[in-house]
Amino acid sequence: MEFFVQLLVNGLSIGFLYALSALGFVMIFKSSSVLNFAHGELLAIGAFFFLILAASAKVPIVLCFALTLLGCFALGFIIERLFLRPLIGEALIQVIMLTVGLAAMFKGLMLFIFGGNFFKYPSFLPAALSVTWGMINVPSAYVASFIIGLFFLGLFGFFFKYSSQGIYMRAVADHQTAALSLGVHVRRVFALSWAIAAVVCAVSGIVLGIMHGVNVHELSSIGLKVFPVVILGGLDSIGGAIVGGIIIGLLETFTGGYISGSLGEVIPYIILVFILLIKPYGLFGSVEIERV
Amino acid sequence: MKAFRGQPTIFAAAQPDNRRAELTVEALSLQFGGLVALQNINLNVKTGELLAIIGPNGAGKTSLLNCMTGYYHPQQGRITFNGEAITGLHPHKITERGIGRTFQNIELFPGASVIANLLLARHIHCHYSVGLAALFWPSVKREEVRHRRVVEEIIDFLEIQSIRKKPVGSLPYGLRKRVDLGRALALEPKLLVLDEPFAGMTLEEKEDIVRFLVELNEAWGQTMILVEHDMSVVMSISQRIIVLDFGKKISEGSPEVVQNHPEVIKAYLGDSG
Amino acid sequence: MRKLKFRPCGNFKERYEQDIAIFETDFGRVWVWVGLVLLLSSVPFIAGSYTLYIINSIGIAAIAAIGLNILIGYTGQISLGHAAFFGVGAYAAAILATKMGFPFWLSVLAAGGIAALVGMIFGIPSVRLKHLYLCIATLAGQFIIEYVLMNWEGLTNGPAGIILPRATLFGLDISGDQSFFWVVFVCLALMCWMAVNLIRSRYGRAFIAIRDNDLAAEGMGIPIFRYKLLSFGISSFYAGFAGGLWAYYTTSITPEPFTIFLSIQYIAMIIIGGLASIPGSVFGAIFIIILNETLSRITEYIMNTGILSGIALTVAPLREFVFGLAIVLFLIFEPRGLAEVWRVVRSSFRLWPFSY
Amino acid sequence: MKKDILLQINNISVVYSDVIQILKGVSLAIGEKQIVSLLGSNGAGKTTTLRAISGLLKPENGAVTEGTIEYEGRSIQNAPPETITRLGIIQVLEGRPPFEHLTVEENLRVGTAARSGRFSKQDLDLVYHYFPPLLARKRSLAGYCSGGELQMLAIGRALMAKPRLLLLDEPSLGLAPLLVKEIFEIVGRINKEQGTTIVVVEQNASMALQLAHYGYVMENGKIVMEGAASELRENPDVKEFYLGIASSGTLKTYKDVKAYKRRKRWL
Repeated sequence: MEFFVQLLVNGLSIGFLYALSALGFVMIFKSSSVLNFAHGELLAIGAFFFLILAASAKVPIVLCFALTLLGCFALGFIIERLFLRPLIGEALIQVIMLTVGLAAMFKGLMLFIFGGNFFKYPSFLPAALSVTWGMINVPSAYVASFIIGLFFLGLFGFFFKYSSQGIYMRAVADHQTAALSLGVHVRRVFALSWAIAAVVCAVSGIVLGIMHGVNVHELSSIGLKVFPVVILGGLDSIGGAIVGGIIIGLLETFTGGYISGSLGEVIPYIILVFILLIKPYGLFGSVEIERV
Repeated sequence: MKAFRGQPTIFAAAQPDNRRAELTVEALSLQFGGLVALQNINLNVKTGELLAIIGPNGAGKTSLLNCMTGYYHPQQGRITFNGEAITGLHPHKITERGIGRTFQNIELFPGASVIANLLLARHIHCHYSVGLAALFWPSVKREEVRHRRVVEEIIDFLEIQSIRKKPVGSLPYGLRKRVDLGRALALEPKLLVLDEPFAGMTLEEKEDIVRFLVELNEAWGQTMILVEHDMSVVMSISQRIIVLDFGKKISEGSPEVVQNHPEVIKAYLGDSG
Repeated sequence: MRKLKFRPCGNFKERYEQDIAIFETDFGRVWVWVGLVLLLSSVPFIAGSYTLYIINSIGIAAIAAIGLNILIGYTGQISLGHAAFFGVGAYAAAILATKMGFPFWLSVLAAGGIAALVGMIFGIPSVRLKHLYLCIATLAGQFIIEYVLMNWEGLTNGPAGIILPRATLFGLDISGDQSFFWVVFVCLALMCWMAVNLIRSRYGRAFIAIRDNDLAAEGMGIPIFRYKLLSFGISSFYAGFAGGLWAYYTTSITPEPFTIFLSIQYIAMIIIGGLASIPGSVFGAIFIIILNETLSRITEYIMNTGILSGIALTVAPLREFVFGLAIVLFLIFEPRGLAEVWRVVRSSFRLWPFSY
Repeated sequence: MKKDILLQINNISVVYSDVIQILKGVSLAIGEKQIVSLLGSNGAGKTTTLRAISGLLKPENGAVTEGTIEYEGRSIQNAPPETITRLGIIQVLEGRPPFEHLTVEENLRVGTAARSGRFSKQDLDLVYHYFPPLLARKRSLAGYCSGGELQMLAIGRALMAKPRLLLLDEPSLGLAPLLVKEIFEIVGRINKEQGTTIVVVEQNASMALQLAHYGYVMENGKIVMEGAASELRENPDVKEFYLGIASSGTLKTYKDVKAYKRRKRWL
């Protein structure tokens, strides 16, 4: 029983993180229908950025956090500007291939600099954050991930529902030319969505780093796990990303805990194939309507 | 041996049996979500007939065509073609049974040449297998050449010889519509379904297409369903007209009958004419 | 006797047969035959064993890349699991050869067939999926197959791998670099020819139609699902066939190489070579394999000179970075790939010195 | 008849993808607070003309290669749409594409993107005043609206930007005749009450000429005729080719197409 609850807690907090990182993915997909295969690499970049600041430069933690988010925001902008913008108007398949290329590039670069080693952040979370509940202990990192995840999910929900930029972003996703005809700055929206996605990635990268340590391979493979999550939830649904993230997180930890760790790694993908067969647009995804 | 203009061997060679095209639509209803697109539609098409379907935009004409060609699946009713039920079949199955169509928004393959577009439509008439195709067996080659010949006849018939190797995307709108018609003809359909073939054409282009359609219908006995807005075309070439409004059939009959039907005038033609 | 036709200035075709031929002129056909004969008769004797190894790797990669190009370039279905199907082929050949005692040619062919079956299973989601979702399904395929190869120890020996018997054909030992060269390149030439044939038949036209506009394709009587599956099957057959050859060539296989990174390499090959171009796939394979070798040479050199002795420099990250860069640069500057470059070079040559 | 000129197009040519020429020297002038209608068959270049004005050629890979477009004396040809919309020129696209996954009210909010000020309740009320059906559906997703509601939404969205020049592309497309009448009445009211200058591109020539003050007829990328709407309505060629009435006063017939081709005199 205790083991079960512990797994539940682990699964939920991992799931929350998946949901959070899926958010960045959904953001790009919503505004430009691009599947971003460089997602995991963006996670890793965020995590390492924070690592350099916190461990090597010994900047105060709050400042580290702020600087990382700022840096990744700029990075997202630059990526869009440098790589994505020249491809505006090309076929979607080419843009997706481009993110595959970017992924390889970033991963290679980071491996080159940091190697395949594990790094740890200096511990900075107050011990008071950890919750003890009878025999079950929830480490402070998990609690932090939960709080941060909740905060950002709320923030983005609010952003998309009420802020003008958020509404413009959704409008661009629905119909680019119509948005353009009404004066929405479409290129700026694209750049913004990449920038925000990079920030979201950085946040989840940092939290993952706090929980499991920082490692290029690990983080970039988590980036690929975002696919089952978003497919389960529906590619363009924020609520779906959350539910999908939690389901996948739970599945993975329970399979890992009760059956075997390596099966836990692939179980999301096995589930994925079945979902795609039964509900091709996920649980909450919007169905494309085709007309002739 | 080359067929001269106006005598395409594929049309001439078609046996009366192969031209048989009896389509019946019974009590057809179609809904999208809560929206009723078609309501209790009955109609029939006889071999050799040119039937026109008219009605205001959004009256359900294209929906009706999409039901007949398998793109939409009606909730109620049945469609039979030459005695065989085709309700709810996939579009490709219906095409195989001999209903060929053109599209309202021209769904051609823009990067491919005119010839390639027409050859694609010969797909259902190709019978070789993957293995033989990979080896390009002499029989495959013979078949390809035969299809090529058919396609050339259609190109001759539609007078588009000069553009046969051009990518379709580079052609002006009117010519693209003509290629679209050619592609439907390359299917050798028993029943040809045309979705607004005249939309957006200049007067001259319209007259050309009218000539082709009249010739197909009168000289070669091609059965056709025509959905069109241009009243002057519809009234002068069709033998029978069905009028739809808000998903319902409000009138049916010869052009004269329809033209003077009070409900049609009210819903569609308007007072001016 | 028929006159050989060189480059005609104008359209002199008299029969439709000429219009559907692969080569526009006899000149082109002769060139290819001459090239092929020269390649097969000279290279194995000139090249050293290391060069031959690279050339053989290129040949095998090119076969797999052609398969991927049929799927991605012609049918428009993105696949991220090509390396897995390559792996399935390699393992199928190894298992058939060791456990069932199949001869070389049969186990390589069967490897293609088994990979095709597995590929079609992962193509089933394409019934209702558009390309975006589909490429995720193939990603799942990649991970699931990787897992199976690693964990089904009864069949695959797990991480320990399998050692294959020497390859023999008609009683001759062909496992050496030199003799394997002939096998690989005869196969490559055949596979190229078959792919080109497929593309100019009704199947190729149907694939392209599905890529460009599947709704209209259906209206032309093309059963989309069956053709998508067929495309998956053909593509995986090529991958499996190449995998089988590769297993025999390296003589021992483990699950390690068949990762998503290899899948990305194949994608890089066809993007750099040129989507929807059979010669492009071969160019891409040449480019990537040579790049690969050059990079490992460079890192080796740097390691040996000891300039960077303090840093643990490995070739993998550098290679990954350069691949990524190559994909990105080609997509931005020459989206139609090396095949387009080759076309431009060739036509400017042909028209030289009157280049208008 | 023409008052102060708000927009002046001088002899523009538009080319798509560097090769396909759609407009071949089009000139027109649009007077302040007027309704101008642009007639002609599909493919004549009407939509292209609107796109040239609103800057939406670029996404279609088109560009103005010659001539100028002057808006209040300022050249705006080939300016990006972000700039042009901020000058008060808003185009309502053909086919009235909605933002399907946004509610009606959110759709309207997007309309304020081109404006400097924040959106306010009054703007929304103004739109609901002209289009009461939208108020009833303000919380439902635009994807579920009917064709008529979508057209109202599209025009309403444009109104949110407080445009000085409104470009309407085929507002009647796919609408039942009665609805067309209603929409055209509202457009007329907007013109009168808000003083918005309006350019209407229409296939439904009789409707457009009743509404407009002035009209242009386009054919093959050229302007072939212009004049006050009332004059155009009486012109025999316009009657025959655009209103579909033969000189005898009956509908034209295609019975004789094999025999002869009636040519347009101006081609």
